[in-house]
Amino acid sequence: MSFIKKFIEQETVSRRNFLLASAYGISGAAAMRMFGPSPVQAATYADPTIAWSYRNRTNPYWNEIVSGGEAFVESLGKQKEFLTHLINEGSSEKSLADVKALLAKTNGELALAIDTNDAPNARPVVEACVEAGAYVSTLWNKTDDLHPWDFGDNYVSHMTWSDEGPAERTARILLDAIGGKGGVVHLGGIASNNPAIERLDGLKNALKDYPDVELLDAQPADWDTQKAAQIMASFITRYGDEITGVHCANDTIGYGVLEALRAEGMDVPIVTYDGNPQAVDLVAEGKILATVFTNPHWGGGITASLAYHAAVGHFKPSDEPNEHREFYGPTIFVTPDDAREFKTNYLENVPTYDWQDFWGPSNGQIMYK
Amino acid sequence: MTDISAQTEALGGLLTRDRIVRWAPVLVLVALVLLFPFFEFLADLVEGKEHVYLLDSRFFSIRNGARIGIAATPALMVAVGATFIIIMGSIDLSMEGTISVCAVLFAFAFLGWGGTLASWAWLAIPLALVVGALLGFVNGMIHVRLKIPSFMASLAMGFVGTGLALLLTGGDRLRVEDELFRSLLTVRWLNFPIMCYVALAFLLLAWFIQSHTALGRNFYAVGGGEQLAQSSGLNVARVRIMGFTLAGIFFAVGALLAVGRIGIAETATGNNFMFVSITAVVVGGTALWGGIGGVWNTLVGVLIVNVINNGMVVIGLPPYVQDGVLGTLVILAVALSTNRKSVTFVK
Amino acid sequence: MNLERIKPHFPWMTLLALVCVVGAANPAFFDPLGFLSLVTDVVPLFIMALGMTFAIYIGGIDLSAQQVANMVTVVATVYLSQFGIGVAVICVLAGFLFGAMSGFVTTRLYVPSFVSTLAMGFIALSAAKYLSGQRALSMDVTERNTSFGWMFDSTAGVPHQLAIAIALLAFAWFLQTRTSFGRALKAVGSGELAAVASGLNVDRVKILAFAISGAFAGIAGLVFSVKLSGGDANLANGFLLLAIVAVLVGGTPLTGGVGGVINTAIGTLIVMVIRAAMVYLEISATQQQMVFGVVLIIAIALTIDCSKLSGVVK
Amino acid sequence: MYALNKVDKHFPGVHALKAVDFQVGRGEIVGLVGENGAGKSTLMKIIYGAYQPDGGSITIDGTTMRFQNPRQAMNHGIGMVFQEQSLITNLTVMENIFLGYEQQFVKFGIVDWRAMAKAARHQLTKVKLDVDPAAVTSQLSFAQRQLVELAKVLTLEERIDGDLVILLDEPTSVLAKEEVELLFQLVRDLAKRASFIFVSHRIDEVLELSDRIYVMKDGAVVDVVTRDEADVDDIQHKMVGREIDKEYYREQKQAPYAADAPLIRFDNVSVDNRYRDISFDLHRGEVLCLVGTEGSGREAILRTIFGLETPTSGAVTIKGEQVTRFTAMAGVARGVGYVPRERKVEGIVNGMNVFENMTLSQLNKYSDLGVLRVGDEKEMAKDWVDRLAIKTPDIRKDCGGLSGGNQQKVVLAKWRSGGSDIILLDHPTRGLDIGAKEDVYEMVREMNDAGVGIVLVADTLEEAIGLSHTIIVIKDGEFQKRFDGTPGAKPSLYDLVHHMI
Repeated sequence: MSFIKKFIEQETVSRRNFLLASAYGISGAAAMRMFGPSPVQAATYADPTIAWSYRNRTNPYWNEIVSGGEAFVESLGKQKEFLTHLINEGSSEKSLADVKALLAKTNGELALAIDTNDAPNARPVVEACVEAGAYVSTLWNKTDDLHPWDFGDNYVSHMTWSDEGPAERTARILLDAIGGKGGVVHLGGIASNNPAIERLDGLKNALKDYPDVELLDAQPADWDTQKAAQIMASFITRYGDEITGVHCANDTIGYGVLEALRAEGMDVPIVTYDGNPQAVDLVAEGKILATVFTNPHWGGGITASLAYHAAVGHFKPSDEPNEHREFYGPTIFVTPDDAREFKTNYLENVPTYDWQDFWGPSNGQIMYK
Repeated sequence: MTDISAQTEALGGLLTRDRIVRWAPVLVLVALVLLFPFFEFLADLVEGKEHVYLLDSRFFSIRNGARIGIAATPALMVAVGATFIIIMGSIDLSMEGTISVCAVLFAFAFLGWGGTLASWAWLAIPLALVVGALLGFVNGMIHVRLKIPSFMASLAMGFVGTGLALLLTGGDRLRVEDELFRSLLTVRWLNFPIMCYVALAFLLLAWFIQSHTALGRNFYAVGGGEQLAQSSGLNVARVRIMGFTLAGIFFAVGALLAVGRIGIAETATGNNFMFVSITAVVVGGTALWGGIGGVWNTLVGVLIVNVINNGMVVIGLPPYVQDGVLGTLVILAVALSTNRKSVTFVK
Repeated sequence: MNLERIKPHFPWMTLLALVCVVGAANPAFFDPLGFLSLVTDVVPLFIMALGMTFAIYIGGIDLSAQQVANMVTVVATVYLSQFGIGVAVICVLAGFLFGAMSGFVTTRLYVPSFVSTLAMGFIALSAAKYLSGQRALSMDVTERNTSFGWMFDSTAGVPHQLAIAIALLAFAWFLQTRTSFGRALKAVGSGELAAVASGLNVDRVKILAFAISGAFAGIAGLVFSVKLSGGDANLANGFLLLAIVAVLVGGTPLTGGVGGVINTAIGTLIVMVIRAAMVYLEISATQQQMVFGVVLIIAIALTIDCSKLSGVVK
Repeated sequence: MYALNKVDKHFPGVHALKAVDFQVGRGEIVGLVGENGAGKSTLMKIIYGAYQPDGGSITIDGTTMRFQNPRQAMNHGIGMVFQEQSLITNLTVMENIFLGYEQQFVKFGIVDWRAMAKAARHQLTKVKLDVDPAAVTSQLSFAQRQLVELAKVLTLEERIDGDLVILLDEPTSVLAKEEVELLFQLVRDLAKRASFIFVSHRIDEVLELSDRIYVMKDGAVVDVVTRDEADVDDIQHKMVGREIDKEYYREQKQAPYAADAPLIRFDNVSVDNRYRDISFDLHRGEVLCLVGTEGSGREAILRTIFGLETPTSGAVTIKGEQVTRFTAMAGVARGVGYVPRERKVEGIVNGMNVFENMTLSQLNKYSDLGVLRVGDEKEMAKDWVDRLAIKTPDIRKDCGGLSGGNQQKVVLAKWRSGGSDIILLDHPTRGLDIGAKEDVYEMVREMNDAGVGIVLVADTLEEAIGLSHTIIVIKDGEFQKRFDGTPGAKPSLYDLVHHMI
């Protein structure tokens, strides 16, 4: 019976709202919204909807992000179902449309954590949230000219990872392992994705110090295991034994590369990125030389937490310094030496984070080139 | 007295137009197989390396043949399934969902029942095939009973399948590490991994169904003239549903090989199979309007697509032009293998 | 009650029913401003579906639309600073050209549109990757606002994006019903042989239909690119299947000659409502796609007018 | 043995069969004649199970039957020999013969092709056809396909223990004279085993073959005659319900054509594999009829004039200008109008309404810069609906829903309203009822009077003779003879047939 009761309650509330709206005049309401982004006096909400918008559930990375978001929601004493999920399936259009629908549904009483799927999509998402009075924190994708501090309180924060440095470091591990000579190939993500570009740049930076190593080839494998396996097979045909090391843009690509090598009975050192559990196991087994853990669990939780706490008024984003609005996330290297220890500490026993320690584990303000 | 029996059209000489068109896909394949080594040859010539054409080619080697084989087998099975549907003049776009569901359920069962082929877990393989058949059956029922054109019915079923796989896994990936199962990829006979032979066996089975069973021939009847077949007493609705069911089974085989290839079952296992398999079927010379073609055409088509994909990387084509080259070659291959005299119009 | 008479009205009745169901479950859905915003956001998808209608109306399909839109987002972003608002002309022309090429390949090389447009899409994708240097590009905000800022204003409560969509719908409707080209389209869609025997230049009509589809895909890409203030070779991913679904659900079957652009408008709204319903009805993340598929099957079963499907259902 | 008792069938708006009684005795060959639209095809469909009657009953040896589909009818020994189009051309001969009944050759799921070929050869011997059962049907001639159709139905012989009833639907339409005789001999031989129902519009053939003849008109059986008492004129009279005479073809209105005003000149024109070295002239006001059997090249000549076929040699001159570009568009622009045989597929666009169909060939004339003047279109359409007495409730009515005769009038209105003065008529009266046919003949004369030249491929030889000023007989793509068709000096049926075959 309870849902009927809930329905009746909702019905009365919305009718009241509706009557109010009509009394006020719809154009008036529209005008109010248009005056929207006033940096000084953003309204806060007692119990905003908390939502995470991400690409899909087929990649373990996003599952980790979601688990962090859910852990955060549970830390508020709510069921984890309280977290609303928006999945964009790799479509910027759906990402934006879903956010708009949720804004309309919640009437702006929303704390949104989002990866906008593609950098250009960040601006319209943020603008829509700001206009509706919702609070948004972004992760990974945004264009360089979009900054939280230009939007007052509603665009709370942006977190990303500087992948160039860590990717350079894994590259060095790889290049050292092959004795500083030979040839490496790189299998990248979707070519236009920022992380894909940075991770390749990291490899290129490292190569400058290794004149005897040649970058034989770099092709996009679109973060896809099966595609990675096929491209690696073609690489083997083309370069054969010239390949002495493989640099992968993420773990899922690494799996495909490993399988392609396995099919040939070849044993070539590889390094990956992301630190997914499966990859960490492979590192422990010595099949992958190194991966980089970006702690998506924490990232997922803290992004939602920032949006939420700003929305309920626990802190005022515009009072915070810029390094608290745009910052790098943490990176932890996983190598065969510490893989088991790492796994125990981070994956098997997920640490209980203090979701109000927003910037503790972060890595400094984002620098633009 | 006229001799009616003598009126049968003569088949003509060796190189009739019909014959050329029929063999066009094979010619394209051969041309491609000779073309890519030629680029290698040119590249080495420019660099001043010694290179005997074909003999020194890295592309034209048995090892690379095996690599193309590995890449092609799952797609081949999916395309073979789709071939039956296309011969009927319908289309099936549900493969991505079906593959994902089969792969995921297979992995769940396999891991749950022992995790190695040497235990009861082998039952997961027939289970996957049954699941594929079931999904195909539902697809066929929706198409036939609700009278929804197969394009739409199967497209929507594809969404349902992917959604179901997601619901089952919650987004997790399942690793199938059993050495015995993975011997599909790792053990080689005569330079080719076992999965190639499995695919070959199923290809022969498909050929057998196509040419030696009533059902297989009925696909051609439905594709050649549905209403005529109906009035000859053929239960067209049943043939259609059986066709989609059969396609589902082959999608399931494709799913098993895809899992065997990378050792991972996930919602994304089915990704990218739809357009590749349909393209391969058409490139092989099976007409989208039905009645013409068969599984050998599909083999050629799948090989063409995979040879192009492999060859482009091998000769070092820049990544950004690869899609365009693939598109151009596909148009070329289909244009060559279409008998313009037999087609009144194309949409 | 005559079923035959009501059948053509099923698409909008389905839409209405869906709206009522979602609204009943969550009355916030009826908020006019929220609804307006939902409709506005579906505009780029709608424009692509509008173009797709022409390809499907003649019994073909245009699978290149998404890649053409991808390419146009790049073109728009790259050339905005050089040509200002004039870049719109380039975008539409680029789309038109690609569509025309698809049409040419289909009619003159006898490659079925399913394959020809897919292949042309690959070529467009290559062009997009090449032009963008395989990076995500962003527009200069001032330039974007000078040239296209008006697109995001609204007049008397009507967002200009929506106005564009309505204008394009009106244009497409005019094209379909009031021009000799539209008449020829209908003839080609419902009886190609008779069209040939009436001396129509059927090939040209088909090429034009694909070209228009391409041009609309270009406009969709442009609007989306301006909306997102940037472009890259994957930006419009996810449009294609939804655009096709929007056309089909609206009641324009793949057999051609039936339905039309108004149906597509309804179909797009149906897609929009189903999608929004996921949010409004709080369907859990892992169930959404499956629910979408099931609702889609029901919606298609309801909207499809079997009596108009000539002969057998393939 | 087989009987229909007071069978009724209604379709929306049509009472297609009115209490039809119909009997077939064992070993009997029964003829069924009637004009198109008389209800023959509905009756046949009821017999072979494609339709179910609304009233009355079907009995076999006194037992009442009800067939839901053709397959059930087949299981009771009722088979249908369709016209040649009903074989699936991408299948082999044997597959076509056993389509839907492959199960007998299947062991453990495997089709035993050898057994099927053997069985198929057995069936083919019955019809005295010696072709490879494994040959693909598309390689067969039309006559061969017709015999394969018969062989297919004769498989019932083995399958069914009881009596067989075999329907032959216009089996002779694609056959040459000798082939027809061969077929008739076959049927007579087979009558020992099966009863036949022979449907044809060629009354002479029906008379030759049948023991009894049912004559249908307007959905009812108007007469049953035995062969002995049958008389062609009498049957024709009953079928049509009125005298067929010279007035039928409007011979009295046939005016001499303008011999000094040539519209088309064919000068040794050939199209590979279609026809060779054809020459003729068409003048204003002339009806020129091309006579020949199916596949003799008649249609290809029409299509060349219209622009759908390009000659491989020779010169085509239309209105004094030699044609170089052979496209339908160019043809229409030259004032050529084509009334195709496949009216529902090529003539009208099913799904478009009356006025849309009428202006389809002349959209430029009814548009400014591509924008249609719908008002003008409707006005023109209304005008022509009145002039040709087209029976349609509304010019917005879907053409697919009109009767055959009215569809044909719409097609004619399309060309005449566009000012075409060369009209190509390909079987213009096929499938029309008698009144509609007369309307078409009337229109032919009207067009002649207006100076229009007509090239005709007629539905029947009588029609060809009755309508033409000039008749050209073609056989196997080659010119045979030219006849003058001035009233009073018209050639006889025999003259034509002699040169046709």
